[in-house]
Amino acid sequence: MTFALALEQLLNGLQLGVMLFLMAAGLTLIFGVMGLINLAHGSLYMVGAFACATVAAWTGSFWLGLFASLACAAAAGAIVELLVIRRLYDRDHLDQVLATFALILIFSEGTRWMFGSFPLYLDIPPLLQGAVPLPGGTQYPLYRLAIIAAGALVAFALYLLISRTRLGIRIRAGESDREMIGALGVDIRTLYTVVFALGAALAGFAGAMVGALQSVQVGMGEPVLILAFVVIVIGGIGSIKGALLGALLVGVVDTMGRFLLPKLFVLFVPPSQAGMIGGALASMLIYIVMALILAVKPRGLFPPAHA
Amino acid sequence: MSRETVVNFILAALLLAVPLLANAVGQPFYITLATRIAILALAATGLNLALGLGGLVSFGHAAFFGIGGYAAGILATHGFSGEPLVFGLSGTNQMLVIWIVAAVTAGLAGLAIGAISLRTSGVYFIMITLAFAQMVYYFAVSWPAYGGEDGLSILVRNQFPGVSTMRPLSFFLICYVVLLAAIGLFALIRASRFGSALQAARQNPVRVATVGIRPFRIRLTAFAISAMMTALAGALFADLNRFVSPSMLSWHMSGELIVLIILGGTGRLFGPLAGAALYVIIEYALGGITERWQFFLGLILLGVVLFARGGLLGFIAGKARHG
Amino acid sequence: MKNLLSAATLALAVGASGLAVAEPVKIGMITTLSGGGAGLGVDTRDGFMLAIKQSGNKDIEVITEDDGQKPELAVQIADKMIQSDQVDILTGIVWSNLLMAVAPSAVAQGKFYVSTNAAPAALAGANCNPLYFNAAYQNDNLHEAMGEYANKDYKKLFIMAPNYPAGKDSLTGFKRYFKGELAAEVYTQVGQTDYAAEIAQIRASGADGVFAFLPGGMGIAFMKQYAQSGVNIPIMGPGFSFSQDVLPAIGDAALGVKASGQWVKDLDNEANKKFVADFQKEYNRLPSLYAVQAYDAAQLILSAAANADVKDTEAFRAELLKADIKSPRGNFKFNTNQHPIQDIYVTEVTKEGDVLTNKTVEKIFTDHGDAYAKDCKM
Amino acid sequence: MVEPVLQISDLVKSFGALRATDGVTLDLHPGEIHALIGPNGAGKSTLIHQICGTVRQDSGTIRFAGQDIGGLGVAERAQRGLGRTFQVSSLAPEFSALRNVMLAVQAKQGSSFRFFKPAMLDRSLTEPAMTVLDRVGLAERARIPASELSHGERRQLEIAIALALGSRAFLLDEPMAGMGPEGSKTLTRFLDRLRQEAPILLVEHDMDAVFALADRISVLVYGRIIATGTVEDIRRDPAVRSAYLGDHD
Repeated sequence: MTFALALEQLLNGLQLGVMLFLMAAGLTLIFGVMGLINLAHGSLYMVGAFACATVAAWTGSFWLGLFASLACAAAAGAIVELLVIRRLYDRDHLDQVLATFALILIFSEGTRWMFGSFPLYLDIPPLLQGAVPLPGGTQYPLYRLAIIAAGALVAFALYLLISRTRLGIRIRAGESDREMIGALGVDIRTLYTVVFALGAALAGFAGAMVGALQSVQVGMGEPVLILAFVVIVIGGIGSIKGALLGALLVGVVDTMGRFLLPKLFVLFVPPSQAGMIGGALASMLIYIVMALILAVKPRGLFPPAHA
Repeated sequence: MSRETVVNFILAALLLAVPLLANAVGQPFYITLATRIAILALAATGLNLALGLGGLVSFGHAAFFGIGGYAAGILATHGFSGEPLVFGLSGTNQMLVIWIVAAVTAGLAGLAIGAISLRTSGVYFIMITLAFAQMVYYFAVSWPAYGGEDGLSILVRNQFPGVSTMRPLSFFLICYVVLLAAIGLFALIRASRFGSALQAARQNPVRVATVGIRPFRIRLTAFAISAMMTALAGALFADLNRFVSPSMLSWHMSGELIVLIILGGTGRLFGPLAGAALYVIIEYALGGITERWQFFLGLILLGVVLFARGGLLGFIAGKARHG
Repeated sequence: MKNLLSAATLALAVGASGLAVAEPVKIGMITTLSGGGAGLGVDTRDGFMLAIKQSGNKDIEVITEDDGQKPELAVQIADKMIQSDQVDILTGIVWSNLLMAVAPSAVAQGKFYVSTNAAPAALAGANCNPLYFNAAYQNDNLHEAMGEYANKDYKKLFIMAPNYPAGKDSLTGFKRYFKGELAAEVYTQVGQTDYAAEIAQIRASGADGVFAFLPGGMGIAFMKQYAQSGVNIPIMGPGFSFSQDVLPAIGDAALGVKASGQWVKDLDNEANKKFVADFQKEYNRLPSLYAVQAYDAAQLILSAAANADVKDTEAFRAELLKADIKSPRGNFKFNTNQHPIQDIYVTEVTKEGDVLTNKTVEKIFTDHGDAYAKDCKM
Repeated sequence: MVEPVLQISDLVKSFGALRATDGVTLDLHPGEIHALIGPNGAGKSTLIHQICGTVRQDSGTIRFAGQDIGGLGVAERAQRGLGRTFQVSSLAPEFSALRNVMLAVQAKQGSSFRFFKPAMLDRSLTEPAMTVLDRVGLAERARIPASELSHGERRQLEIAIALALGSRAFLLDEPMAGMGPEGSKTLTRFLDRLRQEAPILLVEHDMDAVFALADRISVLVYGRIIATGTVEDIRRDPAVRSAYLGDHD
């Protein structure tokens, strides 16, 4: 294994981690402030991707599409919050799981109704096409670097939002004491809608970014959703910092596992067997990591103090 | 007799009457549909023990359902081919043996998964059970020996002493009796000392510890029993379809099992049966009308969660009573 | 390879259309019309129904149901179709795992199964069945063709497929014909959407070509990411990775990719020209491989129904075996295991105006059967 | 001198910079009611939590019936006979009063792993439970779900549960809270008799009840015991008057 390959894989892990963070940040924020477990977060990711692909196809501009993905996902989030989610805050997790499971069915089949069964096309904008040289003599796709940068930017913006703004103060207040914040005269219903829409927008943004890299199709949100849940559970539900570190951990572990495990097994069994066993183990790896972490720290790595 | 008892009795009688009638008029498909209802109700009754009585929202019971299915599939395959399984033991096509193997395997898996998962609570518990089920799922998908993603066909349905299992009605009756036995067991456990402790641990875990009952052990035991019952359903499901695949292990399956319970009414004796019947009928009826049936299923589920919290039985039989 | 039936294919080449049929035939089509794989099922259904419609045959009844790509649902529908609707023939399943759940028990109950796509090795060899026909190919065929093709220009290949039975069959089929060196043999996760880790390995592998079997969304994701990676090693794969249903979503990244197929849109025969034109007219899009396979399956059933009563299993089977159809694929006949013997082509993705499609490069196999027929004793 | 049932020495517990329990030493003798009083925020809850095991002390020892229980969990302490009642929560709110007490009886018998015999038909559970309910005056309300009992009845149920557990000492956390004057009087009479069963560590705000019942009183202020003594001692103690009674009366 060369330095160049290791560096490339590390970047791949980072990039996956950053994407997961965009999903996980919204999930964990919504849980932290409203105490809601939202399985339909993956559907908002899908909404973002479809909005971006559709608008990009109409206008020919990825950037307009990206803007549309933020707007549509936030709007979809706000509507869902107003119609359904706000009735769930004082319910137990079981009801929340069920209702948002139902939302997945509605979103998926509804999207198929509107867009048909075939995947949509969404290309990387010309500005970010191609690859750039890396130290070690290899190349790396510019778009993936852009994703890493965008993710870092969002993380920083979230940090500023929460630590420096009025909205952030209210969010923090909501996290530590839900009754208190109402007493402070904050319109809690509006705050919840705003937080939910913010989380939705982050998911939609992630969906659009990834849509250009993968295929825009119904059901694309579900694998990401489960990974995002793994991330926030590892990080400690409700903690943005936990979500960031959890996302990077999952991204790097998953990428490195897929890359290194088959190589490891080559030492013991023939190559085609090693590929299969290594591949099988790699696909289970993050779940194993999660189980190990929870066995030792049942509330994740960075459990919020109040919960 | 309370109203709920009457409703329960009617449900049980209907589930028996429909296949008998279908058999009489030569519509065997409705027997298959009723068998499916019975098996799903059995799986959900298993989950109901953990979820309804114990308050343990397991989002990973598909793991046990699938383990039961694979136990049946693998044993039957070896029974058919004559190749020894492990340690020189051979496969079998006897349902009774398969059931025991399925239940014991799932019970052990339940103990292992429960021992780690029950250290957590709330959302963490939901998610860690999901993670364990995903682990089993990916293992099944990528393990080549038993078909991987393609699954495993059981060419001939397994045998039950003195019964021709290939006859739809006979197989239905087996499932029906097993379901009633499981519901009976559920009722016994609910009323027993163990059931008292389990339900109290759901209602007030901290307080239960202060009287000297350790919730962890109670819950772990309940989780394992629950896993065994669900695995039994998995084994029957494999025999119904004469086929096992990783889709039995997918997180959608876990979600569906929870859906069945909520649809019927959480923690109720016949909730899983009511839920399974409703679910299968919705799936069949809507599926016949539109390809978009999942959309409408979603709307119905949402409606039940938001506006009809007691589920079907809550709607018909009123508020749940506790002893 | 035994060509017992070559004589049969020379029998009167009567088109199915317009022939009056004495006995009604009830066909149950189970295919995927919802969920992620619905595109393939929609093409299957549309191709099949095009042939039925063209035949004008009023005695053929087709019941279509959606399996949602779930094996247990497919089984339930099959039970219903057999027990309740009393169909004579089942068809339409796209995926091997669903087929394995349905076909063995359907034929055990005395029903015909004519596969429009899925063709697992398990049903082609020792477990072949007189009532099971495959109108598409055998799973290994297209991979074998690429293995043969790769022998010409490539010395060292990087090969990859998802970690499931069809993926393993794929690489096995490829290796059966490819004589060069393997840089690596990689199994990816089923449903995987990010291939950065694999692309990095390809870059570092020193291979001079890549063979990838990644159907559906997996292929779309891989190709788009590969195009951005700056790696310039040529890609090849079996036809379904670059079929008409996924090409629009991959976009220009697919241009120039070599693939294999037993059918190409530009094949120069009358049946094909008519089929492509009719399909486009009817559905306003280009047909895919799946549409052709289903179209031929319907033609096969129509041709047999024209000359035999479906209740007379032996006679109907004999008529099916004649494969008395004009396939858009050109030559088509059945092998001893009732899987096709057909020509296989290498294709290249090109652009016609704004539309991406495949064009023929060369015929790589003539009258190609499969490796499992010799194990089939019927 | 008779050995104390419960003996707490030099107990310390800090939360960050805050010393919630600051070297508390306290004991409980057989047959006595020892009241623990103090203003809000004095650290009474934290102390109770440490005694029953939900919070682990930083240092110091807790001895119960001659054994060090400072390292045991909640359930083990309860099994050894440390009976605690709660301010608000019921054991199993959905269950009837009877089944709540039966749960305590079965816990005492250490036999929760019986799966088949219906508990309601098990006379080894129902009879002791009914006896206890009768003693606390709840026999007629035995079939009512705990969540539907009145405030005072729930308190009686809590005591019934502690009795059923065969507790060798009671830890009563504000039993009078939320009771009307009539209820308070009834309960006071009941507690007066209860001390013969086992000694009581009583945390209470209702001073009338405390002065009527307590054999000894300890006053907790800012995590420290500032005085311990008889009712008369405490009434007279100047430190107590200024620190506590001063701002109460």
